[in-house]
Amino acid sequence: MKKLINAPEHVVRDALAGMANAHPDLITVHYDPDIIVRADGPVQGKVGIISGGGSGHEPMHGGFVGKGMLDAACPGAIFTSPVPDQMLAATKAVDGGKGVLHIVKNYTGDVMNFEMAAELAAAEGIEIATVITNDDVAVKDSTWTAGRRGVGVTVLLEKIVGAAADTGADLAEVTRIAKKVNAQGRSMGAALTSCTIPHVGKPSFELPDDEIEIGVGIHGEPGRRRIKMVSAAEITALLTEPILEDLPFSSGDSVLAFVNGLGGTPLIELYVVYNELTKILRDRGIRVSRTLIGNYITSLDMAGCSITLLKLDDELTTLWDAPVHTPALRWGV
Amino acid sequence: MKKLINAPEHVVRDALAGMANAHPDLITVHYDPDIIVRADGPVQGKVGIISGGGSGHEPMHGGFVGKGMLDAACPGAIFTSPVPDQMLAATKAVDGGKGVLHIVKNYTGDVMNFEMAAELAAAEGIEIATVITNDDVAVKDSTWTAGRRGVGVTVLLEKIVGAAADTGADLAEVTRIAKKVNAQGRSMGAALTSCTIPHVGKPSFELPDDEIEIGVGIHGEPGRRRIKMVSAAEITALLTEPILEDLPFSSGDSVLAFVNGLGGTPLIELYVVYNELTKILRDRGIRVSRTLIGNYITSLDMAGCSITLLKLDDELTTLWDAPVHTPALRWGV
Amino acid sequence: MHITAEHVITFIEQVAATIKAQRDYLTQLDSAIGDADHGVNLDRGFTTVLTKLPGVADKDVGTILKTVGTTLVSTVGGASGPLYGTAFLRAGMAMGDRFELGTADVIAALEAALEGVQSRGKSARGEKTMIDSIGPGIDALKEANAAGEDFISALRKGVDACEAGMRATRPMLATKGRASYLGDRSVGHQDPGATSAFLMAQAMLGVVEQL
Amino acid sequence: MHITAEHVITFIEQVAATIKAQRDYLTQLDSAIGDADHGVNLDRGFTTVLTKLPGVADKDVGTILKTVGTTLVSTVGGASGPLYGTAFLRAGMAMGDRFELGTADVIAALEAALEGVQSRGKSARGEKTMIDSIGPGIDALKEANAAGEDFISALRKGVDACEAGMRATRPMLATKGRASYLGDRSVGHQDPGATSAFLMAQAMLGVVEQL
Ligand SMILES: Nc1ncnc2c1ncn2[C@@H]1O[C@H](COP(=O)(O)OP(=O)(O)O)[C@@H](O)[C@H]1O
Ligand SMILES: Nc1ncnc2c1ncn2[C@@H]1O[C@H](COP(=O)(O)OP(=O)(O)O)[C@@H](O)[C@H]1O
Ligand SMILES: [Mg+2]
Ligand SMILES: [Mg+2]
Ligand SMILES: [Mg+2]
Ligand SMILES: [Mg+2]
Repeated sequence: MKKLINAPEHVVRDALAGMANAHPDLITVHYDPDIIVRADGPVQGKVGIISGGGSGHEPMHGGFVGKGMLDAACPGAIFTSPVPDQMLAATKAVDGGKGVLHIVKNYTGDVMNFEMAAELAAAEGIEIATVITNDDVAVKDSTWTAGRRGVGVTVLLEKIVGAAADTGADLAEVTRIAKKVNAQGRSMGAALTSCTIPHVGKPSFELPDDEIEIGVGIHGEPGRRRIKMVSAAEITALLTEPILEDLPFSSGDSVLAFVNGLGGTPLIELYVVYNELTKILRDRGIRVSRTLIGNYITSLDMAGCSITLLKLDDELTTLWDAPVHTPALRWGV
Repeated sequence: MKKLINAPEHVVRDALAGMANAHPDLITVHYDPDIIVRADGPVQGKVGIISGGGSGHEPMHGGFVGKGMLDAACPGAIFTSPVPDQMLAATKAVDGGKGVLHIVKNYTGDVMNFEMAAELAAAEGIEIATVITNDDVAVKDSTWTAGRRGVGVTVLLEKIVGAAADTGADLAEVTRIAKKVNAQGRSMGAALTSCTIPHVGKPSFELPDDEIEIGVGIHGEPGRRRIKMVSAAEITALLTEPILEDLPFSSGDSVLAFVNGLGGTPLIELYVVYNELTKILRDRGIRVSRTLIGNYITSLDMAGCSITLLKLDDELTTLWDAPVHTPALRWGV
Repeated sequence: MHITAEHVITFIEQVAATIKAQRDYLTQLDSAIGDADHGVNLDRGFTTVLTKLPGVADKDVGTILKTVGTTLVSTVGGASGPLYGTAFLRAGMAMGDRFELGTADVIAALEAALEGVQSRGKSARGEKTMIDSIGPGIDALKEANAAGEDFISALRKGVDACEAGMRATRPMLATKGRASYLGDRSVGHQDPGATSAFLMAQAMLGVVEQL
Repeated sequence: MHITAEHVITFIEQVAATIKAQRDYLTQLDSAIGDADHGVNLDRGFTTVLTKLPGVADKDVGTILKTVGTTLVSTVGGASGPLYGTAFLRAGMAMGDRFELGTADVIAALEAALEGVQSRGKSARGEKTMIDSIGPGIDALKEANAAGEDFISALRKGVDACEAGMRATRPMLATKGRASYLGDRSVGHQDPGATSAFLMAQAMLGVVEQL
């Protein structure tokens, strides 16, 4: 394993310190418990928005803290849900008197840790709402399992909900919009290589030189099936078709198309995938009205990509277009 | 080799088509010869700014075409300088009557191809100035060799010079600023892995599991020396010290610190490196007043990073802060 | 047979030592069907727990176990943090301010722990989780106890059942936790949480055997 | 000995075929001290050149060579595009509207080509480039010709000198082109451009030997 790190046990703290040094105008990092909060927060009279999860998915979530997106993020150990102390501290740090929304990706650990934090925050008199993202169509959904994972939609949701909170909407309204984004978005990913977790020191799974994992998660979890390497066109189709069928998306729909790199794949390949995606969507009569292409929700050094489609309407489009100023996403300001 | 591509010979065109589909508001792609031009260009009464080089360094240069940066980019084959036809077409496409600046990275091929294009453009009556970036301190400079390579400074220069052109400055003034940026910036990179060029299909050089290349270029060229893998702190020092000594940068200087990922390295590691960089600079009394951290000038899927420091003064700071709106860099708008 | 607060501290120390020793093994199990962090997570938690033990050395069993629980909640993260944290918390709450535990107390503490895991995890037996090791273990312990066996031999049966339960997770299809994302591909791998639960049961037996 | 425009076309076709056959070898040489594209670059160029040849099949040698040159400039890119492009352009300019070439013409064309490379590349012998193969080749050809040898045997000496020059690039320290960035580490590797130049010389000999 070769990584630009000092030691596996220091990587999260070192990167947090780097972020704090790099973006003092946007964020402040607190330690013990570790949280990244908006430098100019809490914003009085605005619903606070927090999220969190294991580290290793950068820029998510810390890179999305700032104006128009998250008020705070809770970084766990690599690929490990943060602990309730972090979410409680973040909740208190961002509370502007209008309640706090917890954005939680649907993983058992994340759900339980946020749940405990919400119980503690509620006990301290802070109004909490929770939205769970579960957009990964690679996982079969059912009420008797852990359900789908939260992946790419989380990024889009954080942006849109951050904008909604900026409009002065109350907690119920912000929560409604959050649930709507989750309901209208679907994702799926493919890995060309495994990632290597620093403290493990070797790839999380072995993938032969001519095979890829379809339906991979963002934690180095193996996917649902392994296939022989195929072209970008074929991979894009394998990811897009389950997405389209699941919602379903249909002719005349307007979408935000998000091609996300998993950390080890260069941008040139993401544009190749995006090009294939536009062909598929064009054939189905689906219009791409907004795009996001790049590494936003990653899996350490994993090579591969995920595709997320979010059905847009005027409300979501306006909120997507609203100004945002964070380390990783910025426009309109 | 596993890549998200359809065929080695189609990757540049497919990615161009992807870019065209993704950013129709910002750029237009023309084929034969292949160029990426600003959607709203040419801007009359503004010096035109073009650059170009081999593909495989995305987002550079195509991702920097737009308001406040490049008016056009010429993408060559992977790691191969574009041909004069492209630079000539780009020059004509962006000519707003105030002349055109060619930003050329110092590689023999790029220099010669741009030179031929400039001769042809001049013959057609377009005023051309050329600035050559050569900021890579890993290469010994001398008048009897090809000299230093142009690397990270190119990105910063394109941004700053784009802003200068937006002020209405004439070609001589824009060229002066371009030369100043090049003169005040220095870079150096390290690779943890080789990259794999699509048409070659195997890594450009072999790097054992416990060794890294110091002073690597952005074309999969091996570096100046190979060392055993060391910590992020040590790698950062090995890259930063030659940079600091070369200009030299000294106590009291204000700099733009640019930590660049080479394509296969995740953001979390770049922040670890940035954190080490801030320690070194603090010890030397050098103040970081602006930062850029991410994948901006890459080497396909190479893992590693480069560090660029640019000495700032008020003029360059103001130009850096000016609005920019391109696929890969955006602020103030 | 009386288990004192001191024995409980020794038990926790033994668990911490076992988890550290088996850290990589647990993480390796988790890399097959999870995200390769279970051993690291628990080791981080129990290493912190060790630093908290001196502060409760003279306290009742309830306080000791609750301290372990809150420390795990605050340091482990992931799924196992809230689950084992809740388990120790609930066991501690069940033990109140006792300084010595009899067999019935130990069984009550374990039942409270299991209940805590089930309600926190919204899970039941047969879903390929730690419950599949803890549940059968408690059953066997209770059964042997009800049949009049002494505590050590009853506990041995409990630990054996834990181990059998752990092995029985191999052919299971996961429906809870991260392994559930794998669907059919979760079959054939032993659950990491069921394994760490068995290791804890073994540590308990080790302490009791020294009594 | 007379070389016709048709022979020149055959020569270009042979070069294109050789470059295609040696594409991966050239690229491999370039990966050691460059950026692994020399073979691909030239192959892209000469493949396009082949499509242009029918259009100049009945033209004079100057037109043919200039077409080759501009096509290479417009399709090869990198360092070798402008260099080989300029070489063929200058050779073509030197040949004007001739339909047949004598020995002196061939020598003049080659000298013009070399001069073109040197002025475009701002380079001289001993810098580990294609010039180290082309230069000695022309020298040997001229020397043998001045000594009264017939064209074929003079050309053979020229090609041998090209090859020797190509091999002589191995121990050289590169000071021009991409290999110069390697400093000392460029030593011990054969220059890709010197190799492609030798391949072209060999192709020329092959055509002449068929006359
Ligand atoms: N809902 C649940 N109920 C009971 N145990 C669970 C549940 N979800 C997960 N587990 C247990 O947690 C273990 C994984 O713990 P760990 O790897 O630390 O957390 P994570 O899955 O968040 O990475 C699993 O092996 C399983 O035994
Ligand atoms: N200044 C120069 N003068 C003459 N030949 C040169 C010069 N620079 C490079 N070359 C030749 O070009 C060859 C490399 O060509 P190629 O790989 O196609 O271009 P690039 O180096 O741009 O990738 C070198 O092997 C060398 O022979
Ligand atoms: Mg985990
Ligand atoms: Mg090249
Ligand atoms: Mg785990
Ligand atoms: Mg080359």
